[in-house]
Amino acid sequence: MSETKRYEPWKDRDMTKVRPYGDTFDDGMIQLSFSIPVPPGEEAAEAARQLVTQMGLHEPAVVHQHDLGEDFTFVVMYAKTKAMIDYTKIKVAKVDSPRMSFYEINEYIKEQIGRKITIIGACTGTDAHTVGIDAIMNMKGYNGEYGLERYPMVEAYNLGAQVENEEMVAKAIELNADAILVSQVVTQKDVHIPNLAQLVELLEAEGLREKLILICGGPRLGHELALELGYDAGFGPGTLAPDVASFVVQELVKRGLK
Amino acid sequence: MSETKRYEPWKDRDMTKVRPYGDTFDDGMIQLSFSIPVPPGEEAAEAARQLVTQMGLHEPAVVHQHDLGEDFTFVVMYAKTKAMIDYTKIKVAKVDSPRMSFYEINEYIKEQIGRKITIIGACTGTDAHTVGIDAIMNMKGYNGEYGLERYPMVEAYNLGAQVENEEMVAKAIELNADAILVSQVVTQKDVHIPNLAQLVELLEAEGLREKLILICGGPRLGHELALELGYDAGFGPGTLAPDVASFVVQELVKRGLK
Amino acid sequence: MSPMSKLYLDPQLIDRARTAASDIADSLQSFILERTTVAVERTVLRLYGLDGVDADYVPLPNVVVDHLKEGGLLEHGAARYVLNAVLQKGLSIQEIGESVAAGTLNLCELPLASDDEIRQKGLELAHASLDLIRANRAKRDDYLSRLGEGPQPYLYVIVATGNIYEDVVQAKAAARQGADIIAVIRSTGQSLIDYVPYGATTEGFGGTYATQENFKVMREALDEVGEEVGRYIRLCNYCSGLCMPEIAAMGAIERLDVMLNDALYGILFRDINMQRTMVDQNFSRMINSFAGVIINTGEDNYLTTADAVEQAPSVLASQFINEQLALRSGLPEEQMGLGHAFEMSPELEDGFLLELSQAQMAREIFPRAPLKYMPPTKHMTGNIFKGHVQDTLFNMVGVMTNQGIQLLGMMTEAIHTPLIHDRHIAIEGAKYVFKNLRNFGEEIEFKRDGKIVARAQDVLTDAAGKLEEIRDIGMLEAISRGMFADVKRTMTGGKGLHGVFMRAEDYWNPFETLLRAELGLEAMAR
Amino acid sequence: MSPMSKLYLDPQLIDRARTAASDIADSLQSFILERTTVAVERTVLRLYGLDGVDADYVPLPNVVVDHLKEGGLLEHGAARYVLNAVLQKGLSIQEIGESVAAGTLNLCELPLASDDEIRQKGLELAHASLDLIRANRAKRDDYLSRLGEGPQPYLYVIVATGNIYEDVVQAKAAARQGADIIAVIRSTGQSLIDYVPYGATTEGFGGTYATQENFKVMREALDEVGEEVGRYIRLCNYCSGLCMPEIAAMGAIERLDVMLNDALYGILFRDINMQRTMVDQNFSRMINSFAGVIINTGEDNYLTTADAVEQAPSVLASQFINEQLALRSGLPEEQMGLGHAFEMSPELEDGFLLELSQAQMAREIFPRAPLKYMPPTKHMTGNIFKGHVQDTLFNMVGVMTNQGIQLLGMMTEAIHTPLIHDRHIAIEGAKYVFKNLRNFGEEIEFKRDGKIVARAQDVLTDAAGKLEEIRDIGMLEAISRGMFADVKRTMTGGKGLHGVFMRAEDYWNPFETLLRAELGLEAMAR
Ligand code: B12
Ligand code: B12
Ligand SMILES: Cc1ncc(COP(=O)(O)O)c(C=O)c1O
Ligand SMILES: Cc1ncc(COP(=O)(O)O)c(C=O)c1O
Repeated sequence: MSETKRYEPWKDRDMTKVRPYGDTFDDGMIQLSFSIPVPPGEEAAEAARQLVTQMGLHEPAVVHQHDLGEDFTFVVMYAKTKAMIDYTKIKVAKVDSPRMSFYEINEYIKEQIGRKITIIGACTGTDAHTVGIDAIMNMKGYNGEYGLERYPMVEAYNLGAQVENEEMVAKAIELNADAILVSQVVTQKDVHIPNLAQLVELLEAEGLREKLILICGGPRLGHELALELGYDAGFGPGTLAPDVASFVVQELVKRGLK
Repeated sequence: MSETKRYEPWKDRDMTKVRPYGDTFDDGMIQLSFSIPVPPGEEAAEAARQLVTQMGLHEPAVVHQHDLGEDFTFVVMYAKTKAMIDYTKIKVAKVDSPRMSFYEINEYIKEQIGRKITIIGACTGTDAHTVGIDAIMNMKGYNGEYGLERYPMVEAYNLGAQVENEEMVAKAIELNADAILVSQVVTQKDVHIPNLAQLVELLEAEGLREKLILICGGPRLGHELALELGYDAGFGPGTLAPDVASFVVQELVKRGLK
Repeated sequence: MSPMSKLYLDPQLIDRARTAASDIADSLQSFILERTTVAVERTVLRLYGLDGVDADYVPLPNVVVDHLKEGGLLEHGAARYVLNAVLQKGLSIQEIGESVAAGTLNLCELPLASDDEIRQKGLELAHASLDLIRANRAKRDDYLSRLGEGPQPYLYVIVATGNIYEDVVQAKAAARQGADIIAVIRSTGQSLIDYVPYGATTEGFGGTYATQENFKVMREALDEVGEEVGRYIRLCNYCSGLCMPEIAAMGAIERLDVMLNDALYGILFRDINMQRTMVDQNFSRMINSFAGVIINTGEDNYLTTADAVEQAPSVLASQFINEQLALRSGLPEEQMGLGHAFEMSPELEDGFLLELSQAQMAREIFPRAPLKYMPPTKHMTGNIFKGHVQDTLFNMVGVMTNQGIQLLGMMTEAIHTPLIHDRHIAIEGAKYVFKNLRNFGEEIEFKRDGKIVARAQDVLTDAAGKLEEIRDIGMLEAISRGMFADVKRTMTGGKGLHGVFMRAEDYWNPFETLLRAELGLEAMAR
Repeated sequence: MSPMSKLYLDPQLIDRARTAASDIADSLQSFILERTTVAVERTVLRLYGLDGVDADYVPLPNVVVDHLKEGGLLEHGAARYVLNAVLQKGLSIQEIGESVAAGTLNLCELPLASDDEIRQKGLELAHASLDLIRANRAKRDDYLSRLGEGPQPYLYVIVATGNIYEDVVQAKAAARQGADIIAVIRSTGQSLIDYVPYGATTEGFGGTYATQENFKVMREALDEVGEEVGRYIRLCNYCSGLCMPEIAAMGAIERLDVMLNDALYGILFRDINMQRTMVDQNFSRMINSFAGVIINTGEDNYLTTADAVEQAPSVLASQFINEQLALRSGLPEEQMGLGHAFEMSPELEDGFLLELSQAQMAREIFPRAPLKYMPPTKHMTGNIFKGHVQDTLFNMVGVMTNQGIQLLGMMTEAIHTPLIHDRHIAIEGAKYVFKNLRNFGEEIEFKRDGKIVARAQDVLTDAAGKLEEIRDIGMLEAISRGMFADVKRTMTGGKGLHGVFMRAEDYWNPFETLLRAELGLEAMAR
């Protein structure tokens, strides 16, 4: 009943073999929930089990099912995965310019660029969620950090919501912008993807793309996706003005766009 | 912007191709949550994404992560599966004897067996959860259905909790039982499996296995598992006395064990 | 003995606030009555039955109104010229619209029949339209008495697949799961287009276009499922944005039951010109009143951009103003779903007390209004488990304070528009809380010198002060100063100003005339 | 002005109930004081420092006690013979145990030293042991004053991997997540074995064996993490089952802070013989008292087999009895974690009101006890989302009624022992509710003629009646009649009766003697 051999895999973890953990180290335990377009019953449970088995999960347990009406069934499941990843090999694209403070950024601009820089921002397309871009740009800022409008060395223009890409480009030209900030919050049916892509195309068509820093952000956006779409950086939830400004100013210098 | 072609796959469903559904029919949307033995951060999110990608899920989104301490990270994810099953091919092993009522069961015993039958039940091994077996056996029953002790044509013996398999077998011999009901509620580290299997072995060793109906039940048990373990039937959550009794009496007759 | 007011609110202070709001509404009302808009005029045509689109998919009401606008006639009211054509040409209004679209008829050039003749025809046809709406209303009453309805707070959920047919399947499932009200959320962008899309639509983002055909499709589906579940299922949509009154008309015709309908929302959150939308709102609310539609106002939204603790007084002030404006459109209190929300940070110590105070205060100040109570949204995160707890606390406050309409919070609020089971999980949670705490609100009293009572009194005091300040500077100026939701908008800024016209001396809108009479607005004067 | 009792409970009725319980306890106490058990005697040896196992893994305390039992000497108390051997052989107690195990020493055959000598030696050694426990207590106090602790209700979670080392990693994570108390759940079956397993263990089912080494391993881990999180983390285990007082001793030695400790639980739910466990309990509670350990009683369990609405009076009656029994073991109210639970069906209309009433009643009747409040378990299902709502309502009642120890409900209660993140989700939810409603309880009053008040009064009245009935028939008879939790047990049924002995005239238990003095029990007489 009792054995005292000390096998403690959680202490010296093999980070090349990482899998989920619930109760017994390496058990692969996972919680799932989803709906299937079949009526409730034992067959529905079996359908759910077969589905997760196809995902390579074993010991699938349907711990709950509920009739959603219209021949749909909701299930809650627990199951175990054999999947395993090598954590030591993980590379995440990250914004790598060091983060500076409000004060440092303004000093940096003065010293390295020697003039005020211009940043325009907006929530584009049909998206009207301004709280995110406001958090970055508005005077009063967010979570205790001033927004770009407060930065003495930054001319910040917040164009607001539902701004068309064409208008963005026109404004960038008019104001001779150093950087464009685009916010996208509505992502249903991936509506943000073509919208973000179109802006890159328009900027390229105007020969502007290389002349400014192009940044996007939003709760379902990340740096990786931004790079894929042809942006210089992408920022997700919890971003603060200095995160963005640090990147912009260092990138301007790095790219010789002073 | 608007098109009126009526494509309504949810109406004439192709039941040979069933996959999860959240927002857009056939989107394969699934919610998951689990913990991984790595510290929180962007690498943890990527680790989680890679894990579910290994499960064949695509568009994995880590919508939440939380530091659990001790270098563990909890994640909540949404992702889409391409898995798809053929619902028309699903076969579930089910207790197939028709369910009779209290009155019908007693009549059936009188007419088809012609004597009182004896059923013993218990929660075995180190398991002390009697509520389930009580629900089936006790006088007052459960959810408005009398328990077996109330059945005039059944001699029911509820042996209670933590009954050893040896004791079960001894009682079965002593009382000349027609059926044995075993409840197993604790299933951590699959402790119920060897315990259930051992009873079958003991009964076989005594040459009793074929002479009685052997049934198990419990919240994490089902008919399929019961059959695998060598039981005649298995009953899960929500079982009521008539479900079990209907099976027992019909099986007794079917197997000629009158 | 329990006090009249659980919060010991001072009735005189409430009166003061209400009086200020009434004055604000009066002065707005004079402003409104001097103007009309393209949307109001299109609405008149829609109420006369004009429907359909031209070859370029431009809706005929737009075609005709633009035609009159070009002819410089709109300030007299579109009705006169269309009815004149009916008299002159012996065509139906639909045929007139089609002819204008085809370029075969120029309304501006037709000789005018006598005013009497026109007015007689106009009222006759308008009566017929109103009868149809009256019949819809009777049909709803009939359903309600035959099938009944869920207890209050009504469970309100949204569908938002973008495809009306897919919305139907999700809506029917929701009704079976226990929903009382189904709101079909609109696609992003619709509120800023100056026409109503046509026909059934299957592609929207974050919502489905509001079209008359979509209304019809969903209404039928809900009637069907309502019969099956033995409960009338209310249908909700949005009459806000640049087509406010048109959507009200469409809703009246298709028997919608609830409409989001608030000019302030459009001004602050869609940057719609304030003159335009105030005028539009007035007429839209008259239609909603007559159709027996419950309106939902948008004060809850203030708390998505501004802080919920700080902005509580401005929410209350706005509710007072919305109440007075609604009364001036003939809307009875029983149809005023004034909006408010549970939007304080979950990190707040004793935040629940403040939320409870706020909700109870709204309940007491607007005792007959079916208050629309919005769930936590801003402080929801991807943590669905914590989110479900936030929604549970919200549901508790809802049932403890007898809210009328409980917009159910979704645990996935920060992630996506609701999946088919997100609604189920939300409904199940709400039903459980509503039943398990059914009479809890009645069972408890608040300490007279406690935080809950003090908070309500503070908020009311501030709101009254704010209202008096607004009365002094005027509503439109107050908005320009950012007094609502921290957002500033100007008199001439925003979308849609080009669609506003000063009414000419002889301006005539037969539906306005009839509805004023029907709604007893002629008699109403403070 | 707020009333003394929010529930307007009648103090005289409370007194009546308490008096009946006191009489019941008195008569049980006379019964108890006439007896000893194998477990009590083993405990004496453990307190004297006897530890370790023989070649067959039988713990030395068992070896020695069985040896004396066979020699027919146990009714005189094991201490005498072991101390005699110390005097006669000049060996340590540990060496004596080892010699007995090796078969090289027969305690029954040694000539007896004088009673005076034996007693003197016995008290001397016992004092040394008690000093050790006293030092542990001081160390706890020191930690508490240096690190502090979480606010009440304490967040109590279980770990139950079956492997003590894996329990450690889960426990440390839980502490970092915010847990205040970590309970290491025992493996199924341990409570029915008549010895305490030895050493660190890594295989248990539904829990981990309670062993002294396991206690030590976990204590060290929690001290370590406590320093890091800046909060003393309490350790809880189970001193119930056939080794009740032994585990109390082990806990006192290893500085456990909380112990489940209730004879009634063993009788009703483990079918342990009532004579055996009542006697065991008495001694175990004296040890817990002295060690400053908070005990948790098991009334909550009644509601897992019986209906929570119906059985409320029997829960309360049992709490009264447990309180009186605890007092007779010298346990101060501050260490009485009387158990109760949130176990009504979620389908009940106004069930929340009844739960709140129940919890508030317990709070008022036992004002100084750190009540242990159990979460919904019976009515939890595989529906983790609804379960999370159930737990949220439970947490609300907990904070509203100032419970002392909140056993956190897990959304996966019906599925498995908690996964590493199940605890996190539970802690996060509880912390949110506790903070968001921190002062809600103080802010509200209950209607005097309402359901909440009426319910509490009914339950108290019934409990008082029940207690008077039990006083008449006797506690043991009451149990035989199934008056608790619908379970019937007989005087001579159940496990462990063979381990009960009538004390001989000259029975002597030096620890009992010292503890009675320490705990002021000599003076105590009603
Ligand atoms: C507030 C809000 C609104 C307000 C917006 C008010 C306003 N002026 O912004 C109102 C009420 C008007 C509104 C309306 C709608 N909303 Co809305 N709304 C929200 C809500 C509750 C909060 C969003 C928010 O303000 N977050 C706080 C900010 C600070 O966070 P953030 O946006 O993530 O921004 C941070 C980072 O992402 C980053 N960031 C963001 N942008 C950028 C840009 C750059 C360049 C950088 C560097 C960084 C950056 O920095 C910010 C600060 O850290 C969310 C739900 C939720 N809890 O997330 C739904 C939500 C976003 N809305 C949604 C929808 C569908 C709508 C509607 C379409 C519904 C409808 N049909 O009526 C409408 C229409 C809006 C439209 N046309 O776009 C959906 C989107 C679903 C999806 N994934 O596609 C959500 C998720 C709700 C839901 N579950 O349905 N909404
Ligand atoms: C009540 C309860 C207890 C009570 C039991 C009282 C008693 N006399 O039964 C008490 C408090 C004593 C208890 C103790 C423990 N419990 Co317990 N307990 C539960 C609880 C809350 C409810 C179980 C229950 O009564 N369900 C109601 C009955 C009616 O349902 P049922 O058992 O599923 O039975 C139905 C069907 O399954 C079927 N059925 C069941 N058996 C049979 C047999 C046959 C032949 C047939 C036909 C049908 C059938 O019919 C029944 C009626 O429909 C569950 C959690 C939960 N909500 O499920 C945990 C739970 C079962 N307990 C658990 C544990 C770990 C324990 C302990 C080991 C913890 C500890 N270390 O202290 C102890 C030790 C018990 C032991 N030695 O076995 C775990 C098991 C985890 C796992 N999957 O392995 C659970 C799931 C809680 C958890 N999440 O940790 N427990
Ligand atoms: C009053 C009101 N109108 C309209 C809407 C929706 O606006 P739109 O359709 O313009 O996105 C809302 C938002 O929920 C609202 O509160
Ligand atoms: C008082 C008490 N003792 C002991 C236990 C656990 O018992 P065992 O370890 O015997 O399973 C419980 C159950 O939670 C309890 O409430």
